[in-house]
Amino acid sequence: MASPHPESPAGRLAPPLRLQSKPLRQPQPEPSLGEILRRNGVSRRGFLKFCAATATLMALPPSMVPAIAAALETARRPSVIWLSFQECTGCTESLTRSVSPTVENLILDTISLDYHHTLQAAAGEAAEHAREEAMNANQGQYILVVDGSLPGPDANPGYSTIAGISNYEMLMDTVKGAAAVVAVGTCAAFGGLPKADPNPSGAVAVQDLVKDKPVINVSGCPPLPMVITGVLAQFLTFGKLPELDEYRRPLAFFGQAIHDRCYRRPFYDKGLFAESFDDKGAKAGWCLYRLGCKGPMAYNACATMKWNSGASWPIESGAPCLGCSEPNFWDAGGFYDALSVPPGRPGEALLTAGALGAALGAAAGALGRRKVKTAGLAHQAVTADQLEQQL
Amino acid sequence: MTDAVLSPGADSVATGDTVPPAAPRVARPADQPAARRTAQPAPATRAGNFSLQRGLQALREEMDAPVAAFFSSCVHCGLCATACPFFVETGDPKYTPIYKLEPMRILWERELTLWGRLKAAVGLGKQVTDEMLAEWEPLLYDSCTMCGRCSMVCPVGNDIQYMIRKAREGQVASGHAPEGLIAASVRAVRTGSPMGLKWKTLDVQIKHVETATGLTVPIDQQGADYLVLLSSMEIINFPEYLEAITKIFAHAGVSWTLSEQCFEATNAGVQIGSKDIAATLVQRVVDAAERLDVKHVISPECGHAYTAIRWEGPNAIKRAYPFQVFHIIEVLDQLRAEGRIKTQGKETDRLSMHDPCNLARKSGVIQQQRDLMDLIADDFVDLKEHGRLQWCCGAGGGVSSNERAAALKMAAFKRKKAQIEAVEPDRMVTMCATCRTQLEEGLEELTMDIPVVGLTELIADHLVMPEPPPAAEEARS
Amino acid sequence: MIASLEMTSMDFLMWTKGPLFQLALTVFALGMLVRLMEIFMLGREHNYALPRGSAVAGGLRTLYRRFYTDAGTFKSAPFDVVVGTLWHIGFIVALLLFIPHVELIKATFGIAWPALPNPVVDAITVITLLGLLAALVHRLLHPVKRFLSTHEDYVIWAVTFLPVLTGYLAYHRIINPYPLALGLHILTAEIFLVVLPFTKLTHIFTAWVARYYNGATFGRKGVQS
Amino acid sequence: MTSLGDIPVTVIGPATTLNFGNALPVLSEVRQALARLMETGEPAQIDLGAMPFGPGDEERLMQLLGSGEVTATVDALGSTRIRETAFGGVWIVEYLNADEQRVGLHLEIDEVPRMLRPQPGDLADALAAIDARLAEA
Repeated sequence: MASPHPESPAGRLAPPLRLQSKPLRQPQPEPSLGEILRRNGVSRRGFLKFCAATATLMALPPSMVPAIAAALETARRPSVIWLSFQECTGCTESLTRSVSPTVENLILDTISLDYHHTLQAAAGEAAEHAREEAMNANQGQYILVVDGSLPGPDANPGYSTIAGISNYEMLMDTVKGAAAVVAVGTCAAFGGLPKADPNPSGAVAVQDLVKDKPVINVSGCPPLPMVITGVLAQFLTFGKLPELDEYRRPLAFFGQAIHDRCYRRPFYDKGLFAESFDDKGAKAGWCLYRLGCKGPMAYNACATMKWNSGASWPIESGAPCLGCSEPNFWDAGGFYDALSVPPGRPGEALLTAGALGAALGAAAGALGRRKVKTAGLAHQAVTADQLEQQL
Repeated sequence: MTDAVLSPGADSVATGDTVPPAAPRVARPADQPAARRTAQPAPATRAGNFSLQRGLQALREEMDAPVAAFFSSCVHCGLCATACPFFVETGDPKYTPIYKLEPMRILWERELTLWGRLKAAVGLGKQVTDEMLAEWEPLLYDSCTMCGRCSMVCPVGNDIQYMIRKAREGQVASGHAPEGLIAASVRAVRTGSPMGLKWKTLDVQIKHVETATGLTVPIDQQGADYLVLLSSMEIINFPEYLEAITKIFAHAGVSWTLSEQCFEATNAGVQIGSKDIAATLVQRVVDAAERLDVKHVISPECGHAYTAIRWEGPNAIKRAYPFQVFHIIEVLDQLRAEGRIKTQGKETDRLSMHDPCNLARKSGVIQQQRDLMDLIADDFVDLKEHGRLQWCCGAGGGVSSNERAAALKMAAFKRKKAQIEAVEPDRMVTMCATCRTQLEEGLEELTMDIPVVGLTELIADHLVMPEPPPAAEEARS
Repeated sequence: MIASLEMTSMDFLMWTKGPLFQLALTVFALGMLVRLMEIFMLGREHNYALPRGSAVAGGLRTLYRRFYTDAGTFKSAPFDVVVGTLWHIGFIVALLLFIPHVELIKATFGIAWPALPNPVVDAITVITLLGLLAALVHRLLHPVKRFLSTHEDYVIWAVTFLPVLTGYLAYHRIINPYPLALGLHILTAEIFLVVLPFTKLTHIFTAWVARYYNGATFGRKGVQS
Repeated sequence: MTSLGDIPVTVIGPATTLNFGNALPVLSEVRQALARLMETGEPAQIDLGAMPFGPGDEERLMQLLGSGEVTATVDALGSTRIRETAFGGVWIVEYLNADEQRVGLHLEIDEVPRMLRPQPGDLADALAAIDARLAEA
């Protein structure tokens, strides 16, 4: 089957990686996105606007809007199954945290969210039934979204079950027919809080278990809602996996460090730092590095996309970035310790080792001194007679 | 392990025996002879019972906290080379001062650092061999006057000359000291003078001085304030000195004496690097001073004699003196300050001065000679680098007694010559017989017509002499 | 088995910041204290000679007096003096007055001091890097230095150069991702710490001891060394 | 609770007077885009949502851009407000959703903003519609 949408400029921008299965289109009746919108009375200008917003959503430059429009015109709605495991629902909250319908919602309306046990009305066996139905109806086509980590195959499955099914079993069962897996949130992507030391539930990340399907990590605790929908929009629009970083995160959103896009960066460069949360520097909006900002090592889109419909974001609110989009961020040292500060108490190690070294050195030094003294005691005086024998 | 390492036998691990990596960590004494035969062509013990073993033992004795700190700190920056006349004038990197201590450093690292001991335990790390000590002999003796200039410029603060002095102990004990210095040491112990000079010779000079001055040279005066020592080189080359101090002390009314028992101030033991020989020679001075019950001992115009008696002597005999030691220049300056020296007239030619290393840098006598010059010189100009940073004449530290070093000695002198040329003096003044001899010989060899004079004589030349000197009259009767 | 075996840059950073840093500090403290104790335990013989000046005062003065180079030495080795001083100061300034380092020291030792603005440290770092490169070239070309130099001299050059270089690269975010850059910087600093007690890098600490002894010996004789 | 606005929160401190220095670089980007438009006729869009603006930066930029003669509103899928800046050819395009919340803020450097032009297909549709109207008449 030929590629259903022509090679667009977006195709050049998008990565070579493609879904292993057939593109996210179904051979028959499903109407295309353009048709759906037009049926809903959306004009061409409205569609253009939708595309412009989608470009923003996908962190693509506005010049990509025509390409997006061309792609969306023919795109068809994919089926999405959403599994929630050891999570706090924060990711779902983030996704739905819109005061009123937005373009994100439009995207969500466009996808067919067939199973999301937090959002759906059905419960128990009926819900599971819905999942199985969706799986059967879209074998090899659906996108599996996971939020939350899950107890690994060797861990006690009792830590997290749904309808008596262990998370592990449900994931492995559902992933079989999926076209791709989107791990939403740091828990699903990297294990997150459940996996933090000492990891009582034996939590693992989705990518630790799913090896034969493409996995996209949308990390963050929670991720930006626009990033979640942006990744789905990318699927929807281009039918391709986005280009990923070493943690399988879409580069479009995770390609730059918070530090590199932070509006307070000029203060870092000038060496102007807030040193407490209420000092002069804090009030003047100076850099929060010394208050523990992990911006330099955190890769996320908060600095540009911001939160709460663009109202603000942590650093703008005066809080240092926690680096929540990074693996193991819970164990990466104190949230309010500067990035250069190591976890643990190295000072104690230093003191202990120093004391030990002093003792060892004293012993070694005593040996050396004894050697010198012994040599002194064994001293054979040099005499003129002895010297004369050399002449 | 402690005992094994400390026993003389086990020490052979670090004595140049090549221990094969597979061999047990501690070589048993029984294993040694065979090992030594194969690894060491040099005889285990040479004449006088000197051996590598004994040399290393002597080096071990010399290890102390400063040595360890110095070796720990050297970063091979090579700045000490720029301070050394032997390197500067030859350009040969092997004359870099710190390099002259390599055997000592190897021994220190191997035996007195945990890291070195661990390396030695697994058969790694260098060892000091007899060949090495033989190879280093010229570096430690011929190309070093222990002038201490390197100790002044080392950025990490290494006192290199302090260690050279120590390293020479190992050379002597291993039988790797220069013949000239051995001979001088033997003569000094046997005859009381490194040049084999006897009291007889001095007595002739004393008579000569008395005739020339009409003054008496006091000998063995019990209870005199000052015991005056001389150096053989002065007695032979510069008899003017004795005449000069006889005049000056008479002029200033100083109570002084010579000792027939001990007139020699120099100490070949310090130069060759044997604290035993040094102690023997110092003890003679101390005995003479104590017998005559003097309050002070005056070291003559000789640099090393002063450091030997003033600084090293008490440590060689392991006790403080009941008297104080001064260099003649210190005494003269003291007299000047007290107004006891009256001079008339001034030298009008351009005079410059060579500070002996031992007097200036190594003993802190720097301003005194300049104050004295003010007294008698109109046109005095200092060499550019003088005092604590002066350049050595190239003959000290035993180099002048070491015939083998003659060529190097002259090479090193070129630095001094360049310094002198820069200020173009008519005459040079100094206050050390060795320096003076070197300056005279060097300037003559380089065909520079610049006479060298001793400061004491120069002062004596300008004394306002009362006629007749009452002190001398009394002494004569 | 489940956790991916390949190390991500974040794992690398956490490894270098955590266990490896502890290890490096331990080896450093242990090794350095051994070295210092070995020195001090050897002691000095009692000096019977009547002093002319104060040994203690002389020793203390030499601690700082050796920072000044006499005119003659400067004239014969201007490169050593200028470049050596420059990169030493640069290294120390970057080490002690860069804000992230001050924060690290504060967290480790509980003491802190004012830091320099980042651009200043940045410029100083560039000077330090250039100085170190020049020092290496000089070591390779200068007859005395080349003659004296052992493998160890080149090893400690590299061990000193790398933390400065990786620090510069990390600050300018030239290596990506950042956790890798920072991890590399920390790793090279740890190598520096571990190597320090076993090489002549000990001079960082022992030079003060050496200067004191030198100054004390001369000071006792009334000479300012 | 009826809306967020009912929560009695007051902002203390003149946050908007802060200047984080991000406005001028954008203006210089606009300048380059305008020059390109003149030379090659190539339009440009700048997504201000992708700018790392601090509080006050946007206001500062708007101040710098000023306002021109033209304002327009497009009513499609919520309204879109288009405003000419003091610089001809430089347009501020603010996309709002049905609840008047901003979903995007672009600068367009073009003779006429894209949203104001008839879209591809619109002319054909219009022609057909007029034809139909004529046929009816």
